[in-house]
Amino acid sequence: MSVLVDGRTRVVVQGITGHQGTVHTRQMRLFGTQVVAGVTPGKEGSSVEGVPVYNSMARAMAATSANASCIFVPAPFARDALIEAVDAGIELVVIVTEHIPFHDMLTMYHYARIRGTRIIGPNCPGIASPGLSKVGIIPNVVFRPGPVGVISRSGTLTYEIVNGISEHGLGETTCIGLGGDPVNGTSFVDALPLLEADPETRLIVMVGEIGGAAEEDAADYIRQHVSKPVIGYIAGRSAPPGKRMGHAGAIVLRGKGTAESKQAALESAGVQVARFPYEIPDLVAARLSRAPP
Amino acid sequence: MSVLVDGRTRVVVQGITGHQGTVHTRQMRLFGTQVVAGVTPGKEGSSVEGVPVYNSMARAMAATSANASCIFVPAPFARDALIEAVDAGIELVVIVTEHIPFHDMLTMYHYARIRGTRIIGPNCPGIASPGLSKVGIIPNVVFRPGPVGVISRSGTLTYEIVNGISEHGLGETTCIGLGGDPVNGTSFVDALPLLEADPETRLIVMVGEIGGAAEEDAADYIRQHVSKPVIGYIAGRSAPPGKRMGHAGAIVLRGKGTAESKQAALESAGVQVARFPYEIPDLVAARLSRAPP
Amino acid sequence: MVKLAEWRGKEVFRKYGIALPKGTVVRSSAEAEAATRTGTVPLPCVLKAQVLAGGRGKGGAVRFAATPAEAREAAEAILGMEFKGEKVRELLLEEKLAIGRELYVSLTLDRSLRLPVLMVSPHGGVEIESVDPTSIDRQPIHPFVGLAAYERRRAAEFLGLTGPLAKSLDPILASLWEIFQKEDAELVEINPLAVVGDRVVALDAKVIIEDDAAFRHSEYAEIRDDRTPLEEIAREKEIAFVQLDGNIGVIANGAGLTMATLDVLQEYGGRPGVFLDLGGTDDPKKVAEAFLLMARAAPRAVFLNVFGGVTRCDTVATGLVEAMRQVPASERFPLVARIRGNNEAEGVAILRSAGITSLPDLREAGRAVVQAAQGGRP
Amino acid sequence: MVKLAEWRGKEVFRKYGIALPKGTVVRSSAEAEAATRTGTVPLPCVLKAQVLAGGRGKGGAVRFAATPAEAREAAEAILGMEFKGEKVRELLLEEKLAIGRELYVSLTLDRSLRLPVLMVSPHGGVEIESVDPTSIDRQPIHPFVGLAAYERRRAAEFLGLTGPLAKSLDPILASLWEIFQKEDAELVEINPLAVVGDRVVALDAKVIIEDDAAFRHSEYAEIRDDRTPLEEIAREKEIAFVQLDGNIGVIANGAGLTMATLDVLQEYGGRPGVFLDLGGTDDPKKVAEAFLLMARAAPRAVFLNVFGGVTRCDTVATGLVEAMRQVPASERFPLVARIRGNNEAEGVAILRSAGITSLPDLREAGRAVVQAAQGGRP
Repeated sequence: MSVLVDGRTRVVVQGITGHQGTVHTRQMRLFGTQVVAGVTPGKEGSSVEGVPVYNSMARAMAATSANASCIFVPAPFARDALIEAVDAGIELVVIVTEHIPFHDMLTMYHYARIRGTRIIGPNCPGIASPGLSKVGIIPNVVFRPGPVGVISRSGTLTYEIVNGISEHGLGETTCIGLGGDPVNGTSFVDALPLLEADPETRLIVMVGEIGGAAEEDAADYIRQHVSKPVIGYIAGRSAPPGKRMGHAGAIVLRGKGTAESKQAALESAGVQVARFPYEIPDLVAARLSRAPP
Repeated sequence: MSVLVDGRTRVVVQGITGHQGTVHTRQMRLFGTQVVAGVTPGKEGSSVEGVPVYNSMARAMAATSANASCIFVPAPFARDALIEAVDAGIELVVIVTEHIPFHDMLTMYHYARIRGTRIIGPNCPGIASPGLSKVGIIPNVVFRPGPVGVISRSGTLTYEIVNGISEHGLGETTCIGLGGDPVNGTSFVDALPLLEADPETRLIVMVGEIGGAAEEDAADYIRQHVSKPVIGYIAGRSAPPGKRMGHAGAIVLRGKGTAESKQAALESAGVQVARFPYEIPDLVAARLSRAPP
Repeated sequence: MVKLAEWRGKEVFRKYGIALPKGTVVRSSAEAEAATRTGTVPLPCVLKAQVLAGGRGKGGAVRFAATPAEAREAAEAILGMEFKGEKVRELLLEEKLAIGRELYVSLTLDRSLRLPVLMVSPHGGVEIESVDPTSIDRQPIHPFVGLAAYERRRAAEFLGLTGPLAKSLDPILASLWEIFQKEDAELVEINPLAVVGDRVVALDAKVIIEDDAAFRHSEYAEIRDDRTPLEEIAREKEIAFVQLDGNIGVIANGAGLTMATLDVLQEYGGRPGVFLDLGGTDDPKKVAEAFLLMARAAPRAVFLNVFGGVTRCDTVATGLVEAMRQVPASERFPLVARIRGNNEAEGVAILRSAGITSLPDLREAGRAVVQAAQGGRP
Repeated sequence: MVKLAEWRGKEVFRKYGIALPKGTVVRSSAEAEAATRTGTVPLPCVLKAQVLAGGRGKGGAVRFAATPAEAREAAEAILGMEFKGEKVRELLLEEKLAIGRELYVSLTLDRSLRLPVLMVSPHGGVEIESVDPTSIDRQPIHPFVGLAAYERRRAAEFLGLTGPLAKSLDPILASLWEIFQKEDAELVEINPLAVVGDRVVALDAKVIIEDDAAFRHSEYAEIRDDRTPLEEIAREKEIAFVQLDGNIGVIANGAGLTMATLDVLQEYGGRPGVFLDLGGTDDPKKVAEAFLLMARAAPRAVFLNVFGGVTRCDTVATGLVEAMRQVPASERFPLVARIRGNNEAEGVAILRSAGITSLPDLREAGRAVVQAAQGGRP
């Protein structure tokens, strides 16, 4: 089993003719993803990596009955791409694009919500269910099927951690990269119930960062609703206040969103919090050996 | 039984200290409605017709656990009053105010929809369930409890027709005045399923007007989903095209929204359409005597 | 409903950056000649009567001129003419462009969807009602996100525009949306939107502003091109006043009741000439005001049909009788009243004692007023 | 994140009609004297250093003057001073108003709700962090409907404003919302908003514009008050560059990985001085660019931590080695690399043959770079 993406996922790549769109269409296909269409206005009739290109989402959906999209279009056009995807009736949109103004993202989030479309991202690596499907840009090499569900605000750090879990001989049900922006379509609190409900996920790894209160919110949720073991990690313990640490969302502002606060909240909710990413695989292995399968 | 309003309806009157607000608070109470609060900014602490006045909907709701509101505030402030009511978590809002710009009403409608608030109106006489509760301005004298559900785009014409039904010795479950504006919160199509589902409503009277396609939409709905007998009437057969017949919504534009088209659509859906309002009581009586109780 | 004359609509278009022919408004033939002579309007040019009715081309209200003298001549021919009941007071003079295809574009409200809708058709220059529906593309626009770029691209594609033509359409559509929202428009229409070289240009402009939004648009307060003086007074008193082409006056409260009343009159062979709708109210003061206003419209007979709801019928009747006294004998008209509802009997008695017929039955009342208008006693 | 200096923030406020003290910006003491002498700024006045850091009052960066001579003197004292690392180049001169209560008002984003939030407190004039949370009212604002009138009324009530004071607050709140949306602000804050007679006036202005919205705000393109020159270059190359107060340079791809790397360095007693985040990419060209940029920051030692995902590690390693060759010997620094992921073994071999240590284990790598920065060999 898996959450959000699986063998029935049929992907449209919005912005397929761009460099990133093309590269990752290839990578997704190598992963086993059914990439059924691409969209780039004015490029209908061409194809990328064997995938037919359409002028619009409506046309791509009509031709291929896709149910998920992956957005690679540049930030100024991302709002429009999302609205187009939502209006076309897509179920799931992974927005890889970074640097989308959060004011745009507010509109995008609330509009998608009205229409029942789930957004993952923006500025995220996407979702992968090893052996089934991947929508996004997480490197194929890091995965191995297994019982660990991973949710993370980070990109490459997630690759590292997933890689570590896989190298340890464990593996993943689904890995969801939520993205590092202040406003995201799916937060820890939104993703946790999915992994909690997935019968094959035996343990959840949650990779947080400084900034915002998503981890504190997650701790509240875990305390009340999550029965599975959760292993946490918070990047940015050493970050000084007021500095934006790469991600727009990763900033300690006005004394809020510190690693300490997040760590304490998670621990009080029964989450075992690793101090360094390299500790995670051992903690996972130890916990899995204790937990009933 | 009844729909939308009943003995559990607890009403806040927004704009209670205005002339209309005061007059109709009194009329509603005479009808038996539980008017539990009024709202007029800056008038907290006073009372109108024995009803306590609050500065805000939030405060009125907290103090009285109201679940419906009736808006009498002038058109330029109606948008804000509705948003306040929706944000306060009210279930039902009857907007009596007329002359609300339809651009405002678009925002109001879609916002209320997101938040799960039902709007009746604007520019409407409201809802009444004889013997139980009334939210709005329909004259108390016209009602008599009975088996007829009435939905109407008109105001005084509805009073006439309901009066006629009552005088004929019949009576009403609930009468819903949908309002005469181009954009309304609840249309025939939205109201029909309520009356169809109400066990005590044995027959539906539907009073339409020229303009728009609400009656045509209703005909489609009736054909597919309504099992109860429906008696229709369309006002404005003699109206020339391009003239706004009082109601903002009542206008034949570009050959669309004519009485003929509506009448034909309803008849094709099995609705018996009266040519004049005074024919309705007899038609209702005849139909009820044929139908099983 | 404030219908803007073409030139006013184009001023709005200009403000929002929509491509237009060069042009100016003139109110005399001398101005027309001067505008072309000074080059304000390049020659050859077109002169269009600024009336609200359609079909100006076929009706002789549009002419062409190649010289300033011709412009003067054409202006003389059009100015002052009566076009479908409107007197021509203003002309729009515009350069005559070399036009390719004519397209149609508009934004209006879809009531059933409760959403604005963008309509486009490659068949412009004719009434959109006459265009085959399959040649019209309709896209609902969600007000929370506005007209999206993909919707503008779809419109361009449906219109068969590509390259620079599509590119020139895009900002026009964005501007139309802005106008629709910011100006509280009911309708914004460009028909035709013409292909001129490698761009599209708005040859006509139809903008209807919503009356109810007047409180935030003082700029349109003075524009009441399509109202008669009596309609203007009625507006100030918040009474819906509509002039039709018959001779019976109708005063009723509520749009539905008014329309039903008209339907009944027509059934009995009557021709309603003016109707006053008091709205949902039965306020005696408003009834009286409507009565006095009706007197100024000089109808052959008047039908007063009021349902007394909140106010009692006797109060309404008293107000009406007082208003009647204010009308000079020479201006009196046969009156049939029908007052129903709350305290009906008392109201009817008051009317009767003032010599006014009050009939409870709508059929009877209708028949009586039609008879009165045809010269019989009510 | 474009933090506007107070005077720029106030220019934005002025554009949106927010009530402000009379004032002007000066860049010399002569200008300060002239502004008060000519009456551009009424006396007595206040002179405020235009720096971004808070706590100016206590830090001597705010002074008062009652005469033009005093204004000159005060300006001389402040201009050129170093305030929390920023050199004071501009002063805002403003009339000194007779201030009553000081209030706090701001609009910012609530990430958890994904909604803007209006925050108000009757305790203004101090850092909002120091205010008791029960004295702060937070109202989430839905972007589809904007800041509603009832929300503005509630804010006034919470602030204890009534009558004309409440009335003067209302349009200020409406303007704040407009600024927040139209200017793509992350934060719009008035602290203090002061009661002056029967109205409220914005004594300070804090406006932070979102960097990501720069593509639609060319007006802010030139305002980079808080960036070092190297940060500016990094920005152009789309590399996140942050200067901290240590001496170890860190290049990593991805914010999370970068932060985790810093955390490890700190664990081993290292002090990160500069970090470059390439973003999610492992593009060899970008790795090389970052490397050359890092060289210009003259770190004591550098830690390169890249996870090769799409690109293979060997490609990344080759690019890195080539970039190293471009750094003159005199500017070289000890380098510890950690390249992991796709084709890792081949990449590590390429680095090793170029004399670069590559350690797969983050602990070991961290320890090595800290040692190198402390003078040992990596």
